[in-house]
Amino acid sequence: MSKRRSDWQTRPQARIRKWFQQGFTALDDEIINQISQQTIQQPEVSQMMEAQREAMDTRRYERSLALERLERHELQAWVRTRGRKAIGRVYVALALAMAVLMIFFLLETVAHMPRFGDPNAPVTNEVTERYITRGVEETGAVNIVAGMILDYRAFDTLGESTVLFIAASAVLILLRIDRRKDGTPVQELIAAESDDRHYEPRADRILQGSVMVLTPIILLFGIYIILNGHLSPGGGFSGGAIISAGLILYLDAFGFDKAGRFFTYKTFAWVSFFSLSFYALAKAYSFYMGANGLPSGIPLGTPGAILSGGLIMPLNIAVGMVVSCTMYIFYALFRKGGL
Amino acid sequence: MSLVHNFPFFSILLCMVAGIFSSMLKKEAAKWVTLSVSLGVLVLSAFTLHLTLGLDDNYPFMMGHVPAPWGNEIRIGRLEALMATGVSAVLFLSLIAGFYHAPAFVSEQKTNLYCIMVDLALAAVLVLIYTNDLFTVYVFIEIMTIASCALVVVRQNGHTLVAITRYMIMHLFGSGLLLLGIAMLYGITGHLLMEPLGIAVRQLVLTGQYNGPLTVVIALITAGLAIKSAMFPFHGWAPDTYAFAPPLSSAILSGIISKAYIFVMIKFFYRVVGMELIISQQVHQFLFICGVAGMIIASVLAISQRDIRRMIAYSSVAQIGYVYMGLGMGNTAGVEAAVFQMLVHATVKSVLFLSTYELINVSGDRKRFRYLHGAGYRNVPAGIVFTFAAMSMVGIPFTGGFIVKLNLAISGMAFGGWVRALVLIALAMSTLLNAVYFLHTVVSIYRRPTQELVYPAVDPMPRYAAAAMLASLLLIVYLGVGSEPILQVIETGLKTFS
Amino acid sequence: MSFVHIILLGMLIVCALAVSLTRHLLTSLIVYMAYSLIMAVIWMLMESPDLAITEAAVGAGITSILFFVTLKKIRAIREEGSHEQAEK
Amino acid sequence: MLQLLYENLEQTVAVILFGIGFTILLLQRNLIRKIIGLNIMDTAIYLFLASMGYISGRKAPIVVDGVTEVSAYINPIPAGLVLTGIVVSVSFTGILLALTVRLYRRYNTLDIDVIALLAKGEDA
Repeated sequence: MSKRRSDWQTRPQARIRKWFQQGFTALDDEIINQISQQTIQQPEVSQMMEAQREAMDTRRYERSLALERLERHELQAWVRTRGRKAIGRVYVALALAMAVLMIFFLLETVAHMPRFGDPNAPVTNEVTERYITRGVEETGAVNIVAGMILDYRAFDTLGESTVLFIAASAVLILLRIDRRKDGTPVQELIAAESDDRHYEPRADRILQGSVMVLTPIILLFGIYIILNGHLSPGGGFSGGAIISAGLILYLDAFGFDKAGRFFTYKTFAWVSFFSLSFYALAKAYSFYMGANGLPSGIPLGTPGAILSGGLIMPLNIAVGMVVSCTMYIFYALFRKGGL
Repeated sequence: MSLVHNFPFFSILLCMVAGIFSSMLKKEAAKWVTLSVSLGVLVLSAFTLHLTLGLDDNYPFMMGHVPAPWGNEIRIGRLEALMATGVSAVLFLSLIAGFYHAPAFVSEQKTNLYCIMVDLALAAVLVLIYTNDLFTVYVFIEIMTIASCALVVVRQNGHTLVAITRYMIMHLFGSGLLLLGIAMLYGITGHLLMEPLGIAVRQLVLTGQYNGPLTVVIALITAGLAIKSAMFPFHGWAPDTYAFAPPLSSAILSGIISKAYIFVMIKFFYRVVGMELIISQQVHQFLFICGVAGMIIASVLAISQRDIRRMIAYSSVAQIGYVYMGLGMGNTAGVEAAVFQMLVHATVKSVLFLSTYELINVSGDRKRFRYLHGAGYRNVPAGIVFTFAAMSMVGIPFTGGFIVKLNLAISGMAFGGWVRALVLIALAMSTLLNAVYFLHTVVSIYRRPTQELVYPAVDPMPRYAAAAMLASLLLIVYLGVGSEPILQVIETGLKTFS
Repeated sequence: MSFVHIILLGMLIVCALAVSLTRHLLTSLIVYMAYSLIMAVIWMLMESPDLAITEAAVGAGITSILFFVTLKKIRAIREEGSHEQAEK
Repeated sequence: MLQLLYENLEQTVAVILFGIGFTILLLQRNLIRKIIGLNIMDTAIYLFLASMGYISGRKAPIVVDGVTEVSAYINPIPAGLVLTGIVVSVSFTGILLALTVRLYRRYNTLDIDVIALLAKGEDA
């Protein structure tokens, strides 16, 4: 640990040069050799069995066990022999042939598709006509795309927000490190945090100064795009992504301690919970009313004004919050497995 | 429109909202919510089934305030209601039988995340069963893919991680093909809803316009769905995923989720392109060949496995082969048998995975056959359930599997020549192979255990879990004895499909 | 179809090929980022500003950030291993 | 055929990109490159889909000055569909990268073949 820190502080140029020269190619080559060399030098397994669960989680142990078995099955020998290369070549040839064949068939199809930019193509039909000619009066949104995805085809968009939510949950399952019941962190979390501290940049005047200027502008721009989603290009998804980019920039410059003051795991959970349930319930209301032929009673406002479009603006805000929280938590989970 | 007409929509909404709420709940509460959601969906679907049995045709439900070619809609008929009822019943029983061993594979703080996945997977399955829009199909297939990935990966050992990486790569490739197909279909027709699409496609066939792209579209969408439902040559991801996932997840994945893809495919064939075009383009023969090959080759592979879970996973691939064989015959009787097989397989396979877990558990968590000796005595209910489920797989009379084989054979007899011969040979061979590996397993779980092996004492399975498994057993027997009304519902339901 | 349009489409193919042919992982990530930006410009030319904004923010922005943080994490794990070796 | 392909240049390029992405997906053993390949495949499909909606000489579907003529705007539907698709693909990228981190932490390599071999040696 200490060695790494001194390395970082004393010889940054050397580190950067090494990084540029070697890059990540080493990952590609001769990996088996590397791993086996590392594993031979691993410490004794029995010393690490303090708490059994944590020890089982330790990858060193798993890796050494795996390698022992590998040697026993002589798989490693097989890896080194030509068998793998021969199979690899056949596989490569087959895959290339398949890809070429597929491209050929698809190109053949493309040649018979409707012409690009043709105003009489089959896609220009009564559906498009109604969206364009009556979209503004039916949805109240000047941006027809926003009106289409949040009103005519809102069910897809509900599904899409659910995709984001479920993806965030899946990444939480994969990367979040569990706490103990009494709140004390497990060993893995401590390791991840110290690890993260090493790779987080030091307090950097230039970076922090520019972030202080940039973050508010980025956040404002994101909010502008969300709020104007029904009037101009953009909407919840792009605006949310921009906001999350601003948050990530702030996190990178100031670290988890400062960012944790306004954004914790609880913030994520509550914000995404509220916006998604608002979204689902609002849409459920309008679906129910629509399907049963009842008037929804939501005023559409004058098209073009900021307060128009019925439910579209609140929905855009909800989507924006879900997207920004999801993207931010992706980043935080990748860095240290939690907020 | 009465309140009951809204029930399918309510069931979808219930699952989605429960999934969102589960993110804020504690472990036990989330479990209870998931259980009650599956029960609620079961009740709602049963009411819908009752309603649709009284209607002559299916009815649309607008998802929004504009009608079909412009807005989104779901379409409810008796076949859809039957599938939804079956799926939610199977899920409910599996959850009761399988939830109690959740602590063994998912940590306490992640239990509510697991419940989110179950809820949203059910929501996606329901949407795929009911929906009438191809792009909605794509979006919810993606939800289902993510949900099943997370269901598997709650147990994070090397095997599940590798299996799920393979799973994701294959499934994303499948989604890519599916989306490309949908994009092309949109490009040549200008519609996304199934009814207008069907009309437009028939128009194209009549005028002879864009027929080349249409063939490619059918090929792309069929291939995408076939990859996702583990049809035989594309089954590469399936055995490892099913074998190494937690038992409850395997039950959900192989029992319920893989059926939704096939249901979408049947819907696509009937409602969008029409079965006549499928037959004239020879797509059904491809499915038929793949189904037959899968039935035999996957069974042979199952025999060669030493791990009981992998054996069951391979048998799952073989059973999907039955579905594709029925679908590939192209006549109504064949498709009917295929749909019935989907119901039977959902019930049997989920209970098979869960009872296998119990047998492994009483044998000291060892999966090889020689350690399983005597497991049927150590856990009596699981042994009985496993034996009966295996009998249904083989196709003993009075079980669902028998009716499936009978119907497949009858619909095969309608053909002459090589199709009839192939159907009969495939059924006979597959029955024989099934008998070989399932009887071998049943014999080995009732064999006297070897002396030197010591089996650790484990907590007995809770009573409610045993009761749920026995209830699934009753369902299997019901499918075998009282199959006539169900087959009738399927037959009349398929007529309203096109 | 304008000349710029054709050049951009050509560059897309070049970028896609470069992703798999470059030696360094970091390089291919940066090439992929360029690919996304070109895609955003193409969508702007195809009169779909909604898509252009989203692709620039999500495809070129967030996706690339996720890729970079993954690479950083992987480097962290790798260096941890090599330092343990050195300390022993 | 070449003339026809040139007229549909957008779609031609999309199909070629789809093939390239597919090849990267199959042939690259490095997990991160595989994920990039998937992303390329997805964006290729979106390009294909979006090119359906373009009509030469018309403007983006944002109503200006109350003009609601069909002949004034391009088709808004593909844009909406692609918007949905982009978000789906970024979710998948996140999950796959999380899987990659997990696998790397366990096996110290990004090569999927080596990982599969190492996993085979583990106890089931």
